[in-house]
Amino acid sequence: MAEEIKKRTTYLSRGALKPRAYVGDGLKVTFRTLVRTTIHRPNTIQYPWETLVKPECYRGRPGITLETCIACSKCVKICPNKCIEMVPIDHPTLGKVKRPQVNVARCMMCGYCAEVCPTDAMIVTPEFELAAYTRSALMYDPIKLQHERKPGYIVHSPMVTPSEMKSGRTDSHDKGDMAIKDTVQLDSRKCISCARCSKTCPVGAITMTDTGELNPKTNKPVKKPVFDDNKCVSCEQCVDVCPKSCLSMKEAM
Amino acid sequence: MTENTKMNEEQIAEAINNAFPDGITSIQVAPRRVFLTISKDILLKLCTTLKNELGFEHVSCVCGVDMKTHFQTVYHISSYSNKVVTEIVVDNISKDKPEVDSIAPLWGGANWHERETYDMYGIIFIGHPRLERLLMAEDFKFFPLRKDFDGGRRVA
Amino acid sequence: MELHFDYSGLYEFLYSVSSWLLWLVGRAFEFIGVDSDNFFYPVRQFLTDQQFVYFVALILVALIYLVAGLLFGIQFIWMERKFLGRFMDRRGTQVGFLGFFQNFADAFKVLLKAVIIPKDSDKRVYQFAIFGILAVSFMLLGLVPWDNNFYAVNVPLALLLGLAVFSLAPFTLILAGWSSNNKYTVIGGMRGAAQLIAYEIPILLVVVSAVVMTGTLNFAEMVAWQQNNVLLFIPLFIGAITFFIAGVAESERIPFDLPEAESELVEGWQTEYGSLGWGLIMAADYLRAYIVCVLFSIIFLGGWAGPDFIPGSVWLLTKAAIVFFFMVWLRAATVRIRTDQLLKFCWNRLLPLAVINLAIAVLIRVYSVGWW
Amino acid sequence: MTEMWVNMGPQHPFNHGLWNLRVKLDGEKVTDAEPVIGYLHRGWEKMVESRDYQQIIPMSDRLCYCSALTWSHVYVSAVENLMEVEVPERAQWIRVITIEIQRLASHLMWLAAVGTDLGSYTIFLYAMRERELFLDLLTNLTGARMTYNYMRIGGVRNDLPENFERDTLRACDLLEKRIKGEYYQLMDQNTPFRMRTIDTGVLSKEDAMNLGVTGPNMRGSGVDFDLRRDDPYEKYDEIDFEVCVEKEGDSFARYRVRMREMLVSCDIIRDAFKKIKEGPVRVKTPRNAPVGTAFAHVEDPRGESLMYVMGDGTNHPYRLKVRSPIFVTVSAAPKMCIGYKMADIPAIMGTVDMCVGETDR
Repeated sequence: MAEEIKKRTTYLSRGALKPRAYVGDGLKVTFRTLVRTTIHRPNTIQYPWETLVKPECYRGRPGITLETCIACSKCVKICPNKCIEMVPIDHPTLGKVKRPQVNVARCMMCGYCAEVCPTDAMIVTPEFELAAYTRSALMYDPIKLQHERKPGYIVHSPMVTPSEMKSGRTDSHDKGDMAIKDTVQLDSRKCISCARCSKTCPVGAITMTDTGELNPKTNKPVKKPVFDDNKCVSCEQCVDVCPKSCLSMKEAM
Repeated sequence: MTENTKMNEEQIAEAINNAFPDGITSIQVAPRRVFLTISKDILLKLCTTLKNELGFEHVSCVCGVDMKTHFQTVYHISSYSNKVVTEIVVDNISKDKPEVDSIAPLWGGANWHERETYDMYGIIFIGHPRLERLLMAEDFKFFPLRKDFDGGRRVA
Repeated sequence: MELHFDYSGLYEFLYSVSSWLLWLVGRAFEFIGVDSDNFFYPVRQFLTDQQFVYFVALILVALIYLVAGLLFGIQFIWMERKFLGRFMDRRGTQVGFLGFFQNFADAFKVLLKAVIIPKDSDKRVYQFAIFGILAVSFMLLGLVPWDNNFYAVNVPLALLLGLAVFSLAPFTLILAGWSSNNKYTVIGGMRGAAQLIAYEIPILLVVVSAVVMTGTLNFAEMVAWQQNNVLLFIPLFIGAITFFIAGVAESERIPFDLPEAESELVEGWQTEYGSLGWGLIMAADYLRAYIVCVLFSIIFLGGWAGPDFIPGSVWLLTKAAIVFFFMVWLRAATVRIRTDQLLKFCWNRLLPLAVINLAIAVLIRVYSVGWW
Repeated sequence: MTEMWVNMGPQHPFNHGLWNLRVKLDGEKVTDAEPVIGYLHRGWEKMVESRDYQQIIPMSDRLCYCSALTWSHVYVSAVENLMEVEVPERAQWIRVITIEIQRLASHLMWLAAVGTDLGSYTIFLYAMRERELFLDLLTNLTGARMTYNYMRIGGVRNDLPENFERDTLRACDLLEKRIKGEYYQLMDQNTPFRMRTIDTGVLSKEDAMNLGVTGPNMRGSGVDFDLRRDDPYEKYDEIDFEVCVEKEGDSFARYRVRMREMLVSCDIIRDAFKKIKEGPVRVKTPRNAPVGTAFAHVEDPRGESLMYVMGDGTNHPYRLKVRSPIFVTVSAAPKMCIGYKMADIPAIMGTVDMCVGETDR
């Protein structure tokens, strides 16, 4: 195989390159291009009138669908340039809710927000013509961020866990799959059952259930959070809000 | 270069070991890799033996590390003939007098790397032909990559 | 020696136009109630004087040549941009019909730019250099006739005068380079002058061989000789190629582009010229390319000789355009060569070719080896 | 004539990007040269320390604008060595293919730059036209034209789109036909191009090795060393390809090495497509890296690029050192430029394939 390759590329080495005519070959090539581009159209694309054919997965500014978004602010944490921020809006049907607002001026269009979004609310739109007259016009509030959805805009990065990979598994898990979801662990000794985590959980996966013991001082039933792993989107809001930091994430390996 | 017998990483590791019994604190070997942690004073001698006896012709990278209590300089020196890369970590360079022997006279490739390390950390390389700031402005008074340099504000 | 001016058809026409203009001026005076008989008699006498009308006609000819020269310059710029585009697999200019008005747009843009004169450059020489370059190009344009009876002046030694004027160009380059008070432009000016002087010698030798063949220095007679005998392109083929290559070098185009090479010297001697100055210099560059093409087509391709259904001057212009097409083609296909290689190429390659060509011309003339 | 320091200044038509070559001229000949860099210093290594491992990937794309994939690949493999992550087979094959496509696009960008430096604008447009083919391929695959953000720690972002293989093989065949047809006639057979590049900027073999010049510039001087063959990473040990070496060490040799390397890259892509198998493309990696150090070095289109990462148990790297090949080649620029004419410098520095983004970091 190597000799065969060597035979193919050595003929181009310097020794075999005696130029026949001074600029003859260059003239021949350019004339052939002249003829070809006058008969067929040249390579230029007249931008405002004709645009390049962009694939559906083309990454322009992020877009959102307000209904499916659960305001878990995972995109806020992952954004490298910290362009995304949760902003309260009053939605006709959902009432006053928090939705992400993207500062498109700082956005480097890396597509991470769409990749981590558990409910595929955040999508990557192929829009790149974002010129605006003022800097504040580039601060896309959730209403302006909305964009119609196409299958190509949704970003999925299917994964497989190392243990499964060693056992030779071929297909990989999709975004919400249980096998690759990081689950929340409770260190119940430190938990003072203040129920803040169950309030902040965007999907309501945390329910406070009483554990049967009585609180010695106020002899009321003690309630500890129980996590419903199917509903959980591992957005770690509960981990951040817990005053005693007794919650931690267990990564599925 | 010396005899052109190809030496693999184990032979190189032993050669270094019996050449410098004391100065080496740790040595590991991996496929095509030799990892060394040495003290500051035997660096120049080790590099000259690497260059002359063991046929290491190319310095890939010289970089400084600020370990908050002391500095470290890390050298990646690779050999084309033996196809081995050695990583030399020069540990505990004191923070108040950070000085290391320069290997620029041996390999021209290390010249700018050492200048950049001086520029970023303030580690002085003794014997470097022209130790000046490279990336920052000449009159810049701070060493930016040090951990105590807060990058978030404007400095003169 | 009695100076004999035979004026071509252009003059009869312009003579009548200028006399009509002056008649109009006279009517205007009468209209505003000036009694032309007694008080204004000397003015009327002056206006209808033979010499003055001829002088106004001469100015009109100069005006026509100025406009025509700039139009040809712009036509050649357009041709170059369109052909270069198609050589490089892209579209050339697209403003207006087939992109022709892009150059007018550029011209207006250049007019609107601010005139910036470098701080301590010596101002007068800085401005004179532009007019020096333009004057050299337009002087030659005036000498070249377009048709048998359509020319500004038909001097017997036209070719000699033309080349003498042509050799003034290096002088203006050095002036421009030196007066801009900039390190780069001085180097650029020196190099440009060296190149132009070096490449004039092959041109002179080739012209000498053409004169040896045709026996005259006048363009009209040269074309007439070629009509009767054979186009000079065929016997003096080597001379034609040398003239073409030296012409490319004279008009500083790509293979010999170094004086104004943007990659080394940042536009060489033109660096400090701003809006209109730069515009005029660029127009002069393309005008020099046009002159080289016209000279080539007159000397070697029998200028306005051609079947009669197309008027002679149109023949001349098409032949010049074809020669310019080859210049653009050469620009698209090759790379810029260094100054010392460029001069070595001239002395070691072009000069021997020109001498060989001269030898051939002499052989043909003396032993009439040719079939005509 | 007195010596004249001329600034082929930070803003000069010949250099791509902001760096300044101060040149001392004796008449036309260059007697001394001193490169000055730092105009594009963004403090990349300081910025990196405040981001977590996944957020650095789009930043590492932006180290050099024309070979984004190779830079994110060297970062990702450095972190994989640190975390001892084992990348699935198919992901390694996809990495080999995308790196070779990126190498072709980078070499075509270099060919365009050499053309404009020496005055031939046609080669610029031809090379850019071919480069568009490969940028379209990578746009279909990753969604972006130049800053891909495609590599992930433990694999790649998504699998190949359908008939990606067919398009890539077609693009490679067309490029090979073009290189052997049009570019070969337009540049190699063009005597003025050979006059400008032969015997200019000669770098001897010992100088190349000692001064740390790597990659095609070093192979142009006769050093037969290629990281893909001699220190194979990913799946390069299963591919048999020829390392192009030229002995003369002048600009024309560097030009020849890169032109043949483009042909070899096409062969590698064809070979890789034969051997690719089905399977997962990404493995889940832990969020925090263990305490310790690791480094990875790969064959970047410009030379050997190396990343040394030191983890401290959190998800932020403690120290991330970047070795850029052009940073060292620029330090060797005086050795290449001294003794030649000032008009040669664009030819010399053109064939060295400068990219200032990675030099100043």
